[in-house]
Amino acid sequence: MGVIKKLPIYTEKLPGGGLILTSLETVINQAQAKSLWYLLFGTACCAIELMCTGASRYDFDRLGMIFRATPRQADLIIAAGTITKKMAPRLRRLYDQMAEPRRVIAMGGCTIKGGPFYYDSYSVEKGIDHIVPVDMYIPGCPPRPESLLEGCIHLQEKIKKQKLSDWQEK
Amino acid sequence: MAELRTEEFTVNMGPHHPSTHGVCRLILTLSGEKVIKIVPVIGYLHRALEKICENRTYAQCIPVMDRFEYVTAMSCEYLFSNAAEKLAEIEVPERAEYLRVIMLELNRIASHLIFYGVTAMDIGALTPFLYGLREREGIIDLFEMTCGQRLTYNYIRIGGVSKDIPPQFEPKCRETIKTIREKLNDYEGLLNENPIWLVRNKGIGVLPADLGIAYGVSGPVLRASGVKYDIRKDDPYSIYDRFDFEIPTRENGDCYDRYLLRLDEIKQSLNIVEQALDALPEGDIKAKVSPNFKPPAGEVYARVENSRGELGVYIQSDGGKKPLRVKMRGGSFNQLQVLPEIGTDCLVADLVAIFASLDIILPEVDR
Amino acid sequence: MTYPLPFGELHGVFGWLYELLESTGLPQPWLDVVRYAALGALVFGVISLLALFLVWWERKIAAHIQQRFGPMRHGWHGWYQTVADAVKLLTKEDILVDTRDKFVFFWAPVICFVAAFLAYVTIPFGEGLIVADLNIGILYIMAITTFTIISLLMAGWGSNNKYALLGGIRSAAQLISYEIPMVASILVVVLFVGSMSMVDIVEAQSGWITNWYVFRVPFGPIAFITYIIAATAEANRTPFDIPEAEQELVAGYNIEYSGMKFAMFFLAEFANGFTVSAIAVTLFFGGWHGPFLPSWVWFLLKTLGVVFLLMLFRWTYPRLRVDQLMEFAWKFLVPVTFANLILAAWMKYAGWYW
Amino acid sequence: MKLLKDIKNLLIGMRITGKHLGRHAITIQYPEERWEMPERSRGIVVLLSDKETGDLNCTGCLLCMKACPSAAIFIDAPRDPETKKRKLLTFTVDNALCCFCGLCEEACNFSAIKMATMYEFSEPEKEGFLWDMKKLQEVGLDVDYIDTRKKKPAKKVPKPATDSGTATDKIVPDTLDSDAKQTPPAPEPDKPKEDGE
Amino acid sequence: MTFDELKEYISANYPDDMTLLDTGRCEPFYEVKAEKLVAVCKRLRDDEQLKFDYFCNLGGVDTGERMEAVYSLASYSMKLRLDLKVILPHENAEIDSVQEVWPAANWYERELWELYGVNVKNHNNLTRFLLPDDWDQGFPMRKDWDAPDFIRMPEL
Repeated sequence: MGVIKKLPIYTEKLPGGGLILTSLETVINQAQAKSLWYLLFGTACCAIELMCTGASRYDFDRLGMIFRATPRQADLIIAAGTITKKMAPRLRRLYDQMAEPRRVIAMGGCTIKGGPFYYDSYSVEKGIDHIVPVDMYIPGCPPRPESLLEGCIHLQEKIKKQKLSDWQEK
Repeated sequence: MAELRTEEFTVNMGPHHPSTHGVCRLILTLSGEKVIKIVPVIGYLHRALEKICENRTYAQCIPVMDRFEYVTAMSCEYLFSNAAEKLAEIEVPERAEYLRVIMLELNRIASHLIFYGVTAMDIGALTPFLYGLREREGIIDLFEMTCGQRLTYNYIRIGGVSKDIPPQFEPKCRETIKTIREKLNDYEGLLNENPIWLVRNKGIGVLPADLGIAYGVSGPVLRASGVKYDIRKDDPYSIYDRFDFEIPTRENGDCYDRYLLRLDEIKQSLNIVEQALDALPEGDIKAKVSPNFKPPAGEVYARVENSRGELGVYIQSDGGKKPLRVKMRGGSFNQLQVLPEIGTDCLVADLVAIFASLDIILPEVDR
Repeated sequence: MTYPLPFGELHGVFGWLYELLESTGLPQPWLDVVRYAALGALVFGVISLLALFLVWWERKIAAHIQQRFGPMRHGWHGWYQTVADAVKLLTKEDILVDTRDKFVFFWAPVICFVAAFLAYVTIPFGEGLIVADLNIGILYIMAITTFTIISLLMAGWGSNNKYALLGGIRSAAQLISYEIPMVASILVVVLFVGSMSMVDIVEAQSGWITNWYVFRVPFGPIAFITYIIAATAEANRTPFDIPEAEQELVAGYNIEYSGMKFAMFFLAEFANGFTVSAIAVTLFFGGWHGPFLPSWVWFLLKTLGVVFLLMLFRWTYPRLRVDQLMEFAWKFLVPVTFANLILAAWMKYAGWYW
Repeated sequence: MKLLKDIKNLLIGMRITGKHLGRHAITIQYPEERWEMPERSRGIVVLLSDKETGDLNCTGCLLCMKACPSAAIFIDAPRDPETKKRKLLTFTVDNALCCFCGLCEEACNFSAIKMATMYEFSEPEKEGFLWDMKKLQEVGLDVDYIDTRKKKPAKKVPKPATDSGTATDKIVPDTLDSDAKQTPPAPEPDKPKEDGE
Repeated sequence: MTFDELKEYISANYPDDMTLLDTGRCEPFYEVKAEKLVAVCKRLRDDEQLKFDYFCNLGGVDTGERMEAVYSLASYSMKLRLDLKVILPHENAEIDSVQEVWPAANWYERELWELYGVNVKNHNNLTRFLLPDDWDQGFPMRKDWDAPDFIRMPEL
């Protein structure tokens, strides 16, 4: 990403650089939105629905999303299932191992706020947003596969709107 | 010439690893590819369900129990309801019992279909995984039609079931049974006799019967070792004594037998569902249970046979509207305990096969 | 001599371009440089597009085997899905692990990529459509594809990751073992043709379909089957994909690679798949020969047919274990291929063949 | 012979996958095609409104709040010291806590709360899941439901008391939607009369 | 053997070791003294008539005043069920490990130690496994346990 980071600075100095930058932005955003490879990361109930979404009935591949087992090659963590206090550092580590640009979908109530384990549980992390930055929250316990697909499409829309210049700060 | 030095090295398998079915961590000591020592580390999914149950009323415990073993959530619900009914001595209407059996068995099939897919995927065949989940969708549709959720049903309640089945349930259920029967041929054709599948599974991870007994292993894993022990027959609960079904057993206790046994169980479960559908009586679906359900003080340990062995719950009540203590017991807990015994001295690839064939899911272990 | 580079049926186009180049009046050495650079770029472009197409095709085939659609939302049946993937991988951060072996880590994907693409130099895509018709063409390919082993081993070592190391070692063991039956099966064909030149091999199969080596019973089909098994292993595809076995080693040798470096491995893997299929077509299925259609179309069709066969393997079978893989190679494939080779040699000597 | 058998079995596997290749996919192409949700499907929680008046059915009885196993429902409905009736001030559902068990729906005697068959509610911000009464009502406006509310009092109390029976159930919802900020306590007794007539 | 027969058999053969509790419903429930636990368990397992070779469950209970350890046993061959209860003091509770009788008890006892703070003697591997490795907040399953980030369900 090193080159890409500096690219906007150089291009803007060129004559017509703005135009190049805009089209470049479009291409990169489209590419990133349309090829979200997700990490095979599932902890609890939502993992089963994640599996179902990848299966024939709902088919993640349709959106260009395929699973990768290693975080280095993934663009997206779908945090499917409860994140406990013991698991939280691992999730952070997985996130740190991912290459920029990386995104996180919090799937299900547990990852948003603890869900049914918010009260009375001594070991559940109450929301993963204080472990990793989250781009999209999907409610449900577990969310239906359609909810997940809708969340992913929503995330794609969000990615398509991002600005190349935002990258420099990241 | 310098002497060659070999070194054992430690590999962390998990907590995030594609073949640990969730978040189990195995600390492996390897010599080359050979596994010399396995130390399972659990607790990555310890959600304190037991503590939560202690602070919920009995009716509220059931959605929590759903999360205990989400692959066969029906059996958890049944288990808790059964224990509470035993405590309060509630008679469950006939129709409700039949509906419960139908749901339990359908859920067992769904769980075994996941097993089929996941095991195949762990051994490297991706297509069976999708085939297994495809048929599972049919069962999930039935559940959704009946109780409105795909995974956490909250259907079986204390004293009966929450809703009667819709009229289109029965034809659809029979159709699903027919489809699964047909597709089982495909499943068997894909893997059963496939030479690669055979060499990967036959004779791998043999669990001798006495070792299984010592470690309290139950369910398909134990039956594959030749011990004919099934709570549905040996300690009958619900109305299982009214159905005509067999308990399949196998002798060798290796991965292949465990796999075959589960396919056999799918067939038996299909038979039970059909019998239950045929004999489904009319009547009430729920006994009268007051909203402020307060069982008398006492304690009970109830158990059911789910797709991973004995699922048990111990409830102690002090006469209040919340249980004093709920202790859950899942079959996977014991099966993970036995993994270091049968998984050592094999290759990493075998360990994956063994782990898959034990059909361990982590919420049962960690709770 | 017309043009130093044979372009077969595409002669007209390339001839015109070459004349255009000559008309600029550059001195001869410069002309050569420009020509070869252009040629290199052309091969590179074609192969990259081919690899991208193969990725897309594989995803579609896999999806339809599993009764789903595969990429669907991006373009007609998701045709630009893999292009998006490639662009995305280009723009991803390139993670450099601190504990890596700097030199090895950097060069592993490069070698893998280059080796995969160098192999295309001697593949006859059509009548006269070959970059260099070496007289040791097949030997050259065997030698070049061996670089892949080195690169995978380098990747495994350079990543300084235990899973990657296991993957690298596995790949080395596997590829070395399967090289032998592969060469032995190829030798059967070479024996009959009497030449290692790819063009000669194809020419020897001209005429009727019965002239294809795959139909020369008994040694032909056996050689083909052993070759396709060894080739599957050579291309690291299921049931022999143990170096990256997702369920065991997470991602094997490329576990630490991200972004462009991973894309290199990824494309090289598919390019390799195409290479072994192209060799199979050249050796056993009469190369570019076929009626009516242009020769390069025939070649592509046949090759994609073999690639399809490999895909069907991949999406049907489970994965073998590493020791079983070795056992299979040494205890079954090697004896069978050698017996077959001896049989073929004897038949050639006795003249019992057509 | 084992070799032949193995080859045969390998070919059987290929035949099965090859057979599926020709079949039509069973995929539902989500945003364009949709799975027809069964009527009982439990999606997001909504508050139901009266079909005629458009007011909330909720009486603020707190039953759903008590039934909720994850305490996702917060209701503020203090009793009016004069009329002894509950007055609904706030009704908030935290969809992040909700476990979609449907107990609230079953606990409700007034057809006021329902798990509608809607599921598309992803949000980029966590705060978006705290739904107040207005939002809950808005989402629940076109949700179809069977009104068990009006029959009940009729069954319980035969003829003469219909007036008061329906009134008790209806008074509160009527006053509710104005959200207590502007409703002075005075006009309250008038409204049920209108309804009663 | 029915449950009544089982009760008779036990009262005949284990008069001093086991006392029947009336809280148990459906299945026989006995109390065993902590110091006799291992011996009784061994006898139960080796008894030809009973053969309690299946260790189903072990759960700790904190009733507020005392600790209890509840053992659920079954027999694979004789189709029997039995529950044992050991009553322990609330503080500094100690119990013998039944690992040598049933190896399956290993993890259950670890859990008992980890969540309830009941010390298990003669246990070969009493280490933390359910809670995070750096857990320092005591024994969370106890009734009086509390922590800063522990939120109790609002009482209604």
